[in-house]
Amino acid sequence: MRTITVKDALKEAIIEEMDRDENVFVMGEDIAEHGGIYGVTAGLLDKYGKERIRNTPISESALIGSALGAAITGMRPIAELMYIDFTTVAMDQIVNQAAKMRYMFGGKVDVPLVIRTQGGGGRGSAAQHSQSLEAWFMHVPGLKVVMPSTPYDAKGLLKTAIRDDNPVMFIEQKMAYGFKGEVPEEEYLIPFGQADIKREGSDVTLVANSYLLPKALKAAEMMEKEEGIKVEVIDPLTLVPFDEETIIKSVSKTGRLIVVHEAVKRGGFGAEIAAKIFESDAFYYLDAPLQRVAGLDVPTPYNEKLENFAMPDLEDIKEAIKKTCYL
Amino acid sequence: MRTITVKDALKEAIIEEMDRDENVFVMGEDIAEHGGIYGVTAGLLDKYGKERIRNTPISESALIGSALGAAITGMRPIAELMYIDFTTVAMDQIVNQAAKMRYMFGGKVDVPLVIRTQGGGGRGSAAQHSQSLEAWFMHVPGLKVVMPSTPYDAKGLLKTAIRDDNPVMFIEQKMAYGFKGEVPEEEYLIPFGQADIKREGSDVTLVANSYLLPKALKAAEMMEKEEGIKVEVIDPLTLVPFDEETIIKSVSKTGRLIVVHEAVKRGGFGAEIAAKIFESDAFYYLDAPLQRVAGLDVPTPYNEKLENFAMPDLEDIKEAIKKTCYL
Amino acid sequence: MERSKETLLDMYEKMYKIRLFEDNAVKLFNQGLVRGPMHVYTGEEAVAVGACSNLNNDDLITSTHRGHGHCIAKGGLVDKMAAELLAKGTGYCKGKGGSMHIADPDIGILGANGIVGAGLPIAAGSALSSKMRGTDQVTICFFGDGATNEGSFHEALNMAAIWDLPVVFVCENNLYGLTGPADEMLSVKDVASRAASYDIPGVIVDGNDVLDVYETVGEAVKRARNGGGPSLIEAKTYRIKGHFVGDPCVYRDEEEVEKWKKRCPIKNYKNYLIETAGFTSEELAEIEEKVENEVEAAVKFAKESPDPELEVVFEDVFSK
Amino acid sequence: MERSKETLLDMYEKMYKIRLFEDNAVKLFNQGLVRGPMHVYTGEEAVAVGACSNLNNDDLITSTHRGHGHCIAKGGLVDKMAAELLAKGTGYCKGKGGSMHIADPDIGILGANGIVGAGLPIAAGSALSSKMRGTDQVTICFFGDGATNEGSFHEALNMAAIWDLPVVFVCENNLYGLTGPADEMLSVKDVASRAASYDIPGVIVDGNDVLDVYETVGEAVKRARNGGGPSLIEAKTYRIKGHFVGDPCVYRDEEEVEKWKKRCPIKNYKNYLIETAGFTSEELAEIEEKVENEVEAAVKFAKESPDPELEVVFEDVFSK
Ligand SMILES: Cc1ncc(C[n+]2csc(CCOP(=O)(O)OP(=O)(O)O)c2C)c(N)n1
Ligand SMILES: Cc1ncc(C[n+]2csc(CCOP(=O)(O)OP(=O)(O)O)c2C)c(N)n1
Ligand SMILES: [Mg+2]
Ligand SMILES: [Mg+2]
Repeated sequence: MRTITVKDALKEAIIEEMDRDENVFVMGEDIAEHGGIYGVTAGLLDKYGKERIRNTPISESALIGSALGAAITGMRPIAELMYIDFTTVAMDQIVNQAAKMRYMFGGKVDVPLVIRTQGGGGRGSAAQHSQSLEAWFMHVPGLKVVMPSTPYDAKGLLKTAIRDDNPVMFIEQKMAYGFKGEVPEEEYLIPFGQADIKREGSDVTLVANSYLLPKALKAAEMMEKEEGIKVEVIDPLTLVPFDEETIIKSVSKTGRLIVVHEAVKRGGFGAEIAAKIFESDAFYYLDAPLQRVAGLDVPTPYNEKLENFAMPDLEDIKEAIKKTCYL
Repeated sequence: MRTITVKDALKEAIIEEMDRDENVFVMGEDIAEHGGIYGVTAGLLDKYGKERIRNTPISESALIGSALGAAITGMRPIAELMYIDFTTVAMDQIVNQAAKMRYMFGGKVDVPLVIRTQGGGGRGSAAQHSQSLEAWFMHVPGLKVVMPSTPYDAKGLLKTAIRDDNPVMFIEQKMAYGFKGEVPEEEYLIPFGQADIKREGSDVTLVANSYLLPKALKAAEMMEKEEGIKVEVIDPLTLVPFDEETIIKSVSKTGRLIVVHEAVKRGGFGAEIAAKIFESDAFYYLDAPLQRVAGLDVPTPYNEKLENFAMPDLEDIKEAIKKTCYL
Repeated sequence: MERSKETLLDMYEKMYKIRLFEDNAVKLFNQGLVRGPMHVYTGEEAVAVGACSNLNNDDLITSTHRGHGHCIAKGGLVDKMAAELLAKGTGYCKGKGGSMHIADPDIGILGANGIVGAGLPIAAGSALSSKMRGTDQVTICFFGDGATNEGSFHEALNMAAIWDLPVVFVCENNLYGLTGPADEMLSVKDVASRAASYDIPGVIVDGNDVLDVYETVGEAVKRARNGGGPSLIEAKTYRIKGHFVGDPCVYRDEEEVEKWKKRCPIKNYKNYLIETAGFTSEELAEIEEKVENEVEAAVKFAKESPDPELEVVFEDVFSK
Repeated sequence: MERSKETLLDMYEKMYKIRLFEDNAVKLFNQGLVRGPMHVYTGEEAVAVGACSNLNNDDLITSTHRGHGHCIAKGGLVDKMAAELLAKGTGYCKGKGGSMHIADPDIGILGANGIVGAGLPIAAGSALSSKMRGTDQVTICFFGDGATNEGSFHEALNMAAIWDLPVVFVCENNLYGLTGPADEMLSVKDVASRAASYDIPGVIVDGNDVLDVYETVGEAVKRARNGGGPSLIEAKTYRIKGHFVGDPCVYRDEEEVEKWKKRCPIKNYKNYLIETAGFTSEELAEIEEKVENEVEAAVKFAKESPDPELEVVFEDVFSK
């Protein structure tokens, strides 16, 4: 099978859905000539023109608000919000409007709105351009939250997001655009709410996604070689809806839970996954305390060594695997 | 000792600190003549005048941003944000600016900024005026997060917040302003990061705060009477900094953890507390799965029965106590 | 501007209906049957009615926390509105929205909104949608003087202007935000002058004169429909009641209220209809009676309707 | 307007220093020593320098993602700046901020800012603070044409206007946002005309003419200092380099860039100093040499400085 990058996989998803449905369009800052800050929409302007590949002013409330207004009146916008850090200037439209509108109106509207954005560190972009804020959106009923890692998942999930009649926060990671992987030529969709067991194992359950999934897989591989520990690596793919069952089943089998995410530890999605296990029947099978491998509780520093130190890495994951196995 | 309401306790704190330090002032929407939407600043205009009890336009970004600008140049503003739901229109200034400024600048500024706001349901204010969003702010390094319940705590914590050189999210609950309790005439402060054991017990650890604390205490009392279960009720008072130790110690003793909060369950602070226990040595003492008593994962409905159903209540807490004791 | 007999009477009916609906809403509120904050439109009826009388059924509006008037003016049904205020399963939102979230997208009512200024970007988007779908729909966006200090006002007007969107921004300048006087909180005397920032027309109308509103908004709607882009219209008016029901109104004096009460848009319009337009008192009385019956029936319907089932709490978080 | 010999030369020195600093910053970036996005000020030097030359040491500025020029113009030290770009412990932010967060509150530099438009409310607040504390400090707030479409622009200007705050809003209209042309993204031709929305002066200056900037901002600063309230000044200028270092600039053509390169603010000012103001080439060459040495030393200092200790990552989250 051919191998492409996450960036190209996302672009293909957009192209296929725009070709399929003329109401799908893209709006955002610098997405047209420039192709978006990480190049996902590069080339689309020539293909679809200015109306459907629509550059907006630097007005994020108006960007999301107008996308919402379009979504409830017959269009299916994909709004690109350049950095997830900038959700902070559009938060009302995301949280109070898009997420709640259907509920507040007693079911009277569909809100087919995709907000594509990217977060995370690794490029020295410092505190205002490196956050991982998915936990905020998980905490808002009415939003779906998607975080792909591989090109295959990125494409299949984005297509599903575009066809979904609900607001979807589609969260990419700036260092993951270059991830390569196999993607079939044929069309496919990936359903929301089904976790993907990326590697089977019987000793430890490790939940990871997005930029850190490859590191988690690598750590699992190394620990199998080095220590004979079999780590089951699960990517939830979507945080909302969340596939509790797969993870509960896995932990019931392994008795050990590690959650890995880039967001700062306090209040990250790892806490929610941990709580779900802690309150489930998997509790009775637990053999070790929770391990969370997550960002330090600090704003992201600019300096490379400091940034790397603040972000979880391979060694941290290996360490957690050893710890949960009492090695 | 005299008994006063939370509302009056807060007002006293503001008065004492304004009298003590001329750089302390209040700004916000409709806080002057009107005294704020729940009356906390009523009467202060006459006492301090328009400069220090400063009505702002309906411009929340400018409200928080200007309070921040004032805070880093010698003033100590208390910014009242009418509803916590409106943090969504000021989120950048709270999260990207106030919270991170000291860190980004390498320690070069103090940010003595208090953001007083209120959240929660119970009044039929519906989905855009009833949220409990403390978990968002917990997830942002650089912010302190305070949630008082009793008048005593409200006063002592607000005074501490005003004297703190860091941005503090001071989160009240609209139904709790009328809570009454003893408050001494003499000045006192309550330190951040020290949980308060509101009721001692040996069978179950129950963490609760804000509006739900009295219900938790009531449930504990009833369960002792009805079932002889001794519930230890702990109010963390501040979510950041968080007093892990007290709760770990308690759970190590009781083996059972219940977390009660009004925010929707998914991604609420209960998850973080659960994760903290799950990863601590208290894990080894656990006798039962976690119980979370929290809001349903839905936007707040307007209808009273539905709203009450969506919010945790006394019965839910009692139920959780029974469940954790396998009754 | 066409002013058919039918339109003139319809406007009277709608204004009268809003007034009566609000009076009843206040009564229901005071009976403890309405929850949360409720904001009534009394005194401002001419704005919503004058503006919406230019719209077709498939045209759109966005509204505010003070939305009952806009809803009725756009053709909303008072029985479903009353039922919603009373949080009944038969209400517009199955009792889940309440006063601040009444919506009827089927007739273009994109919802009241509890967040000041939030409707403006949504209105720009609905206009963008009409334009992209190639319809001739127009969106009217209502908001208050206080909302013009929100960032979203600025962002939405700029966006609508650069894209020539078919939207008419109608500011109801009722002299106050919640309690903040417009003349202290706004850096300009006239909201209309803010149109200069977007190079679009900015016009002031007498918000208590339904015909002035009708005609001026009519021009702007026509312009928008013909691809001429957005306009900003400032209707100078006044809310006779407090900001919310129960507001002690410490920030304004009775004198001012009394002055504006004399400028009642309904009374004045009635006079015009009889004295200038040649209608008879009987014709109007007939309308009044019809409306009275309708509102009375609505309140009855609301009161007699059942609460929503408890399971409804889980519905409508997501579509499908 | 006073134009002492000292001021004139100081302005030349600062402009030259900015240019040289940026050239070196680009070099360091291309050597892989600078991380993240870096935005340079090349071509816009006259704005920051002309504006800040009106300020005292205890006056204040807020800046943007493109902040090096503002920082130098307000008296920032190039060694600490260079060290910050290289993420060193000796940098302004101990290597934790980088290009977008350089700050020196001790001399009134309230920080570069990575969020477009975020500096405007902060500037209003710093001006409010000066006013409340009874000082005569003035705040200059820098921002771009693109930022004028953010809601925060609108909110801050309204607030500053109603409270007569001592702040001067200086818009650097360099014709583009990131890639969005101002003439497509702004609904008005001139940012200055947006002053009408706030009933404050709005003035256009030639942003490539340091004396024009100096004098016009000087008037506004004087006005602000004397209690006359805020102003909006639009400096028409151009960024010669791409938006960020590495920008392929697909959205503009070389011709335009070449045209503006000819209008180099430094070259023109140098001509003025020699031809009109009576300075000699030698005097200027001396300054240039001094600056060259200073910048060279700064780069050396930065390169030789140590990385911050790892523990620094935990510091400064909270005060105390
Ligand atoms: C973002 C936001 N800020 C504040 C409020 C609280 N609030 C509700 S209505 C209102 C006043 C609005 O004034 P205006 O826009 O003039 O409308 P009016 O009430 O006069 O019709 C305020 C401040 C809110 N709902 N949303
Ligand atoms: C809120 C926000 N939106 C978008 C961006 C991304 N961004 C950084 S600089 C920039 C362009 C700013 O344009 P302008 O204000 O004209 O300043 P200039 O770069 O031209 O100096 C954009 C869109 C951002 N940093 N913050
Ligand atoms: Mg008003
Ligand atoms: Mg620009």
